[in-house]
Amino acid sequence: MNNKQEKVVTKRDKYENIKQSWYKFSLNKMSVVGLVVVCLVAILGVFEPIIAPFPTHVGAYVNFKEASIPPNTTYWMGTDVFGRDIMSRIFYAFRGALTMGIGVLVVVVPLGGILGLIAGYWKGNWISTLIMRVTDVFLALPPLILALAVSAILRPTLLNSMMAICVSWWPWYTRLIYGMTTTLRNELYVKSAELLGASKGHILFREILPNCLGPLFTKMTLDMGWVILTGASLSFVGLGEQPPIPSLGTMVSDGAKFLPAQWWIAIFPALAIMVIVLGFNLMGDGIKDMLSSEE
Amino acid sequence: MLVNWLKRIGTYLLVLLGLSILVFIIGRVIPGDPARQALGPRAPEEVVQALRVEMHLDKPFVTQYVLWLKGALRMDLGKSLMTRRPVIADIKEFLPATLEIVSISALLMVLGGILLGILSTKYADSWLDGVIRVISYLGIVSPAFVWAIIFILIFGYMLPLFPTTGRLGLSIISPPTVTGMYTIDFLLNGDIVGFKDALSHLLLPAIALMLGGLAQAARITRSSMTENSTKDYILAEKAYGIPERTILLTYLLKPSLIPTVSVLSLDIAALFGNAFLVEQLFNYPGLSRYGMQAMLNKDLNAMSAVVMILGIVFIIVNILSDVVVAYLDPRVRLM
Amino acid sequence: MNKTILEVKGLKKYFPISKGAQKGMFVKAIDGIDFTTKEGETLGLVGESGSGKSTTAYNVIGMYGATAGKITFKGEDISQISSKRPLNFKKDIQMVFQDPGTTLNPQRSVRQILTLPLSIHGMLDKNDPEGQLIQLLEAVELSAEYLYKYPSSLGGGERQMLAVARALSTNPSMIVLDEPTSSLDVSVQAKIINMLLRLQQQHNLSYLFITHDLSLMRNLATKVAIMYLGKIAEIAPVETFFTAPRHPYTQMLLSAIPVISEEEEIFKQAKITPKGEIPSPVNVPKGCGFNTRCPFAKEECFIDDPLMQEIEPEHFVRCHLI
Amino acid sequence: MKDKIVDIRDLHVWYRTFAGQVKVLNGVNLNVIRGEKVGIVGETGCGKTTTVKSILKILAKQASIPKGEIFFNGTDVLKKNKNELKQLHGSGASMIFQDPTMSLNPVFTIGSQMFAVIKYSGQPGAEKKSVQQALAIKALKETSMPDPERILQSYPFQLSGGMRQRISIAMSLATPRDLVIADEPTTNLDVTIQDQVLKMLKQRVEDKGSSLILITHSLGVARETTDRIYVMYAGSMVETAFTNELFKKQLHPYTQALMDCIPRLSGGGVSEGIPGRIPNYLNPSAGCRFAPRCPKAFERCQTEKPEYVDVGTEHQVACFLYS
Repeated sequence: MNNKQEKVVTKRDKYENIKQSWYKFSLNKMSVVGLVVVCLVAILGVFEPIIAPFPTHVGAYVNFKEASIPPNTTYWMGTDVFGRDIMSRIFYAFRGALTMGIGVLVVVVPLGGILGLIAGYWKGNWISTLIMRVTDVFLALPPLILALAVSAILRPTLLNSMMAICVSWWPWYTRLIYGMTTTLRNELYVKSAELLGASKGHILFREILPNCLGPLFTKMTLDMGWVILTGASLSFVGLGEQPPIPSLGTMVSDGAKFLPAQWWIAIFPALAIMVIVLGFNLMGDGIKDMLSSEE
Repeated sequence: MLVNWLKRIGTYLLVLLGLSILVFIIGRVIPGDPARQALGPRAPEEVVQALRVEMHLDKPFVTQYVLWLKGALRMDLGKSLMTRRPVIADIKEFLPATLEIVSISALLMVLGGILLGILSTKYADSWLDGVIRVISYLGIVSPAFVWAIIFILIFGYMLPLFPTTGRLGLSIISPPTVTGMYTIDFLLNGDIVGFKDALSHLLLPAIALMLGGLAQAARITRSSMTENSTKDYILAEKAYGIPERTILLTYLLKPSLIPTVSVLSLDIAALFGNAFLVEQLFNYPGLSRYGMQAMLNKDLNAMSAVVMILGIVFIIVNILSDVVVAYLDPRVRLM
Repeated sequence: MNKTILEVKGLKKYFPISKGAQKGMFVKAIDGIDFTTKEGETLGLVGESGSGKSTTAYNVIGMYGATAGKITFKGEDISQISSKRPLNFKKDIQMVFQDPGTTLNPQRSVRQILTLPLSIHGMLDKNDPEGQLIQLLEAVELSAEYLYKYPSSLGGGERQMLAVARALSTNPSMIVLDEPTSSLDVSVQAKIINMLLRLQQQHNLSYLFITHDLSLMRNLATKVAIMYLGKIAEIAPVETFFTAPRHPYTQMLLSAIPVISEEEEIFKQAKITPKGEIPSPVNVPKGCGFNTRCPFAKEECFIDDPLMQEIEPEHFVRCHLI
Repeated sequence: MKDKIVDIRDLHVWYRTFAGQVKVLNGVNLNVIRGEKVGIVGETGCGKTTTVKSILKILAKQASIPKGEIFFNGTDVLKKNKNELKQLHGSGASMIFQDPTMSLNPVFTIGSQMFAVIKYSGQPGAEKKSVQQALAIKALKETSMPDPERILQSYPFQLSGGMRQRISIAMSLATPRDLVIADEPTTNLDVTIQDQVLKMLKQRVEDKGSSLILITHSLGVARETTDRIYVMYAGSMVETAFTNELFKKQLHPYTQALMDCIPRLSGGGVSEGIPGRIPNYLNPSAGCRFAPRCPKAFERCQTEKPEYVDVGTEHQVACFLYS
């Protein structure tokens, strides 16, 4: 058999798959809107120094002459009490928000996922009981409260608030993967592999895990939004990135003091939070549609 | 049957025990010296030392935990560093206020969420469904503190229909304490004016708290009803000429509520979490604001107590949701 | 005479009940069965749901370990669960399950699915793996282009062919087939059955064929065993089984089969109208398990469980009436 | 003129999917005479269930009917308004579904479901609880269910599959119906239970003087239950005849091939099966949909859809070999 020819077939099939997935994703126009929003936020965050009109305003910049100016053609979203351009600061805060989301997920998904796989596959075993009991304890508190408690104890920094969110977030992944694994381990294709004598590693990571990826990706996308929101809540009460570095939560809480007269100081960062979370939410719904087998 | 319930409650108690360990670890192990942290760097060493002894920090870790747990079982949660009162006294004062706000919030969330879910199923793909969907998205994506700010902005300054701060108006005297929940106490006292005032203070924070959960409940209800509506038994009921309305509100709703209930129980627990920020903004003297202050001031006794109480509340909500699911689903009830 | 390849003796499989009102009791899925299979033969194991036929298959393949009794394969004891069996038995006995949709991992390509058994048993041709896999596909009448497809893009029949190819890959001497065609349309079933018969000829395979479909057994089994409530009621060579069935349950099953021609009606001579349902394997009736539905039950059927008797060579019946 | 209870003419049903319009029914013609037991036999995906669901107007939301008429008791179902449908659903037709685990509402007692069915049947006095109770118990007794009072208080999960199907039968005939539709009622049941349920169904329908449409993939089941059979393939009826006649003489190549595939109790092996798969309904050819798999197909079959031709008393075939 001609090897090259085979490879072409694979590639074409993969291309077809991608095309079909995109079709399903784009069937709901809102998912595309979500994707665009997310990409936009990422671009604005990453290229903030180039795109932002006043890149210097993100630091300890003070210009009282220009303080508290309502939105106008120079300052599209107005300036805060120190005379800093709010739009530039929001762009910069996107960075922190995305770092937060990605950083937390990079830690909690593998950690929670592997614990879930182990607990699910060896359900009934003491190790599984132990993992799930510990998970239950963590799940007994709303994530926000646990994160608040942990970050209140630590010094307030972005890294520490990320750590605090990790502490409260991993059990959700353990529970998701655990739930799926307990069902999947009884699937006949898993049984078949066991009967053939496949190794545990093969069964966990090649047979079971790939079938968890759909809901996992969906949850990850949605969670990007929730993690960012939780992070904003933490920084709202002062337990995140410290001034003068801008973060959305701090900007809202600082601005809230000047409501309603200088509404733009709080409202634009608040809108920014909503836009990010909305973007990831819409995108998550699209991914869910894309991965569902229903036609 | 009974054995199952006892077993379940036993598991929950185990979770509570685990939670106490977790809280203890967070409070006393991670930061180093909690007494120093609590009193700040400028406190004189002998004061810090006294606090260390009072909090048993001079003893080994396990002893500390056992002493703390023993105290907790005797309702002795130590003294709050903020209020300089026994924590239990603070809780007695602040817990009813939070329970009041969360109960009203939960009630609105459950009823509203299910109602919106039913409406959007009934008018699926119509303009009403679209409107509900947009509201759901807004509810889901906006954190409670953003809603609180928006409400304060609108009602506090533009449309002063509802008060945006505190539990009572300045001219109203608080009712004699029976339950600690002002609305109920006013009613027990026959004071309608006071009741109305207390209720109007509750409304905005309660709504700000629950919008996220409301949207979630509406979405889950809708998707579960839509999924069930293609099941054979619903088709059979349609084929038998049972009116659409009866099918929707009885035969379709009951099986579809089961997933909604479990999501709602998580959302009710989350209300307490959101209350941490919202009570602060509305200057509402509740347990959550107290807990928030405790955390920001590193008041460990108060913080541990609040977290444990939230754990207990979570467990009660879970048991309630188990009961509701058992009521809805005969398979859970009878098997 | 062919050699005996599989021998099952006094096999029992009980499952403890861990929840609910019947906690502490046992589901007696298999309650003492004996049978043997010879090389190149097809033993048809027939029964209703709850009769224990699938549990028997799962015991043979090693998904469960036996509660009591012995399974001997080529003279070696394989009563234990698959994970404790030597690797070469996993190679030598293969299984095809009922629903091809659930036995093929939807996330793995045909190539990955077929490679797995080969690489586990070190049988993969390192020089030309593709050629080897294509040969396998062709053996089950699938073409090379299927190699890079995923199960979701295959039809039900094609999936089952693929499952057969996987079972065949390790060159087994025995394949356990658990209702391999019951979820397929008859036109596809016909295709699969013919293929199985051809493969049996080519490779001298032994089949343990689990099914509820007696008409199907008539056309491919060498020997038929009928199970009821965890026990074998009657076992006989196929010709005898259909022309001279002795157990009332066999007669009842035969008369319940919907047929499509007058010639077939002859085989339903007993005309026992089925009544009742198979009892729960937790609360097995005292005496003969079939006494709740048997039209001929007499007093002793409610007291003693009958023993298996050989009424003519190779024809065993377990009934007090004989 | 015979009294036709159901008369479907040239029915087309399409489903909207993400890949486009799936043209499932391709001109179905079917009629049922009062008191007749009719079988629809065909393989998975041929459109049997869609056909009967359109009689009851309970098709999924994605379905549309671009063409065709469905007369029930002389009036077109598709043109009926809500009030007229009430009559159709209340006393006209009822349906028994395939999967006994799904056809009864899992969270309501059998009693409350049966009472609701009786309540909306339009029978005189059916609003009264006592009448509902009495009718329900009578119906259960008629399907030889032991202890009907206890059954009424049970939930579906507490009963076996066979019992649930018998309850479905009892429910569908608790009040008089012109037509009972049974969609593969015994497919998930064991053969001894299948035998009991089918006999029960047949007897109940005959006792009540109703008509029956039985959908099945098994020619054997159809042979033992029905008076007349429609053989369906890929969205249209390819052959219809009285049951006895059909098993003596099959004319359509599909019917013949199908017959050959069935393993016989008398032995003799099975045929090689039918080559190929059922056609894609997205862009079906304009010709006979069986042509790609038909051993006897010729040029005309590729381009033109064959219409029914009479080849005997009530024996019709849609095949160019006979026109």
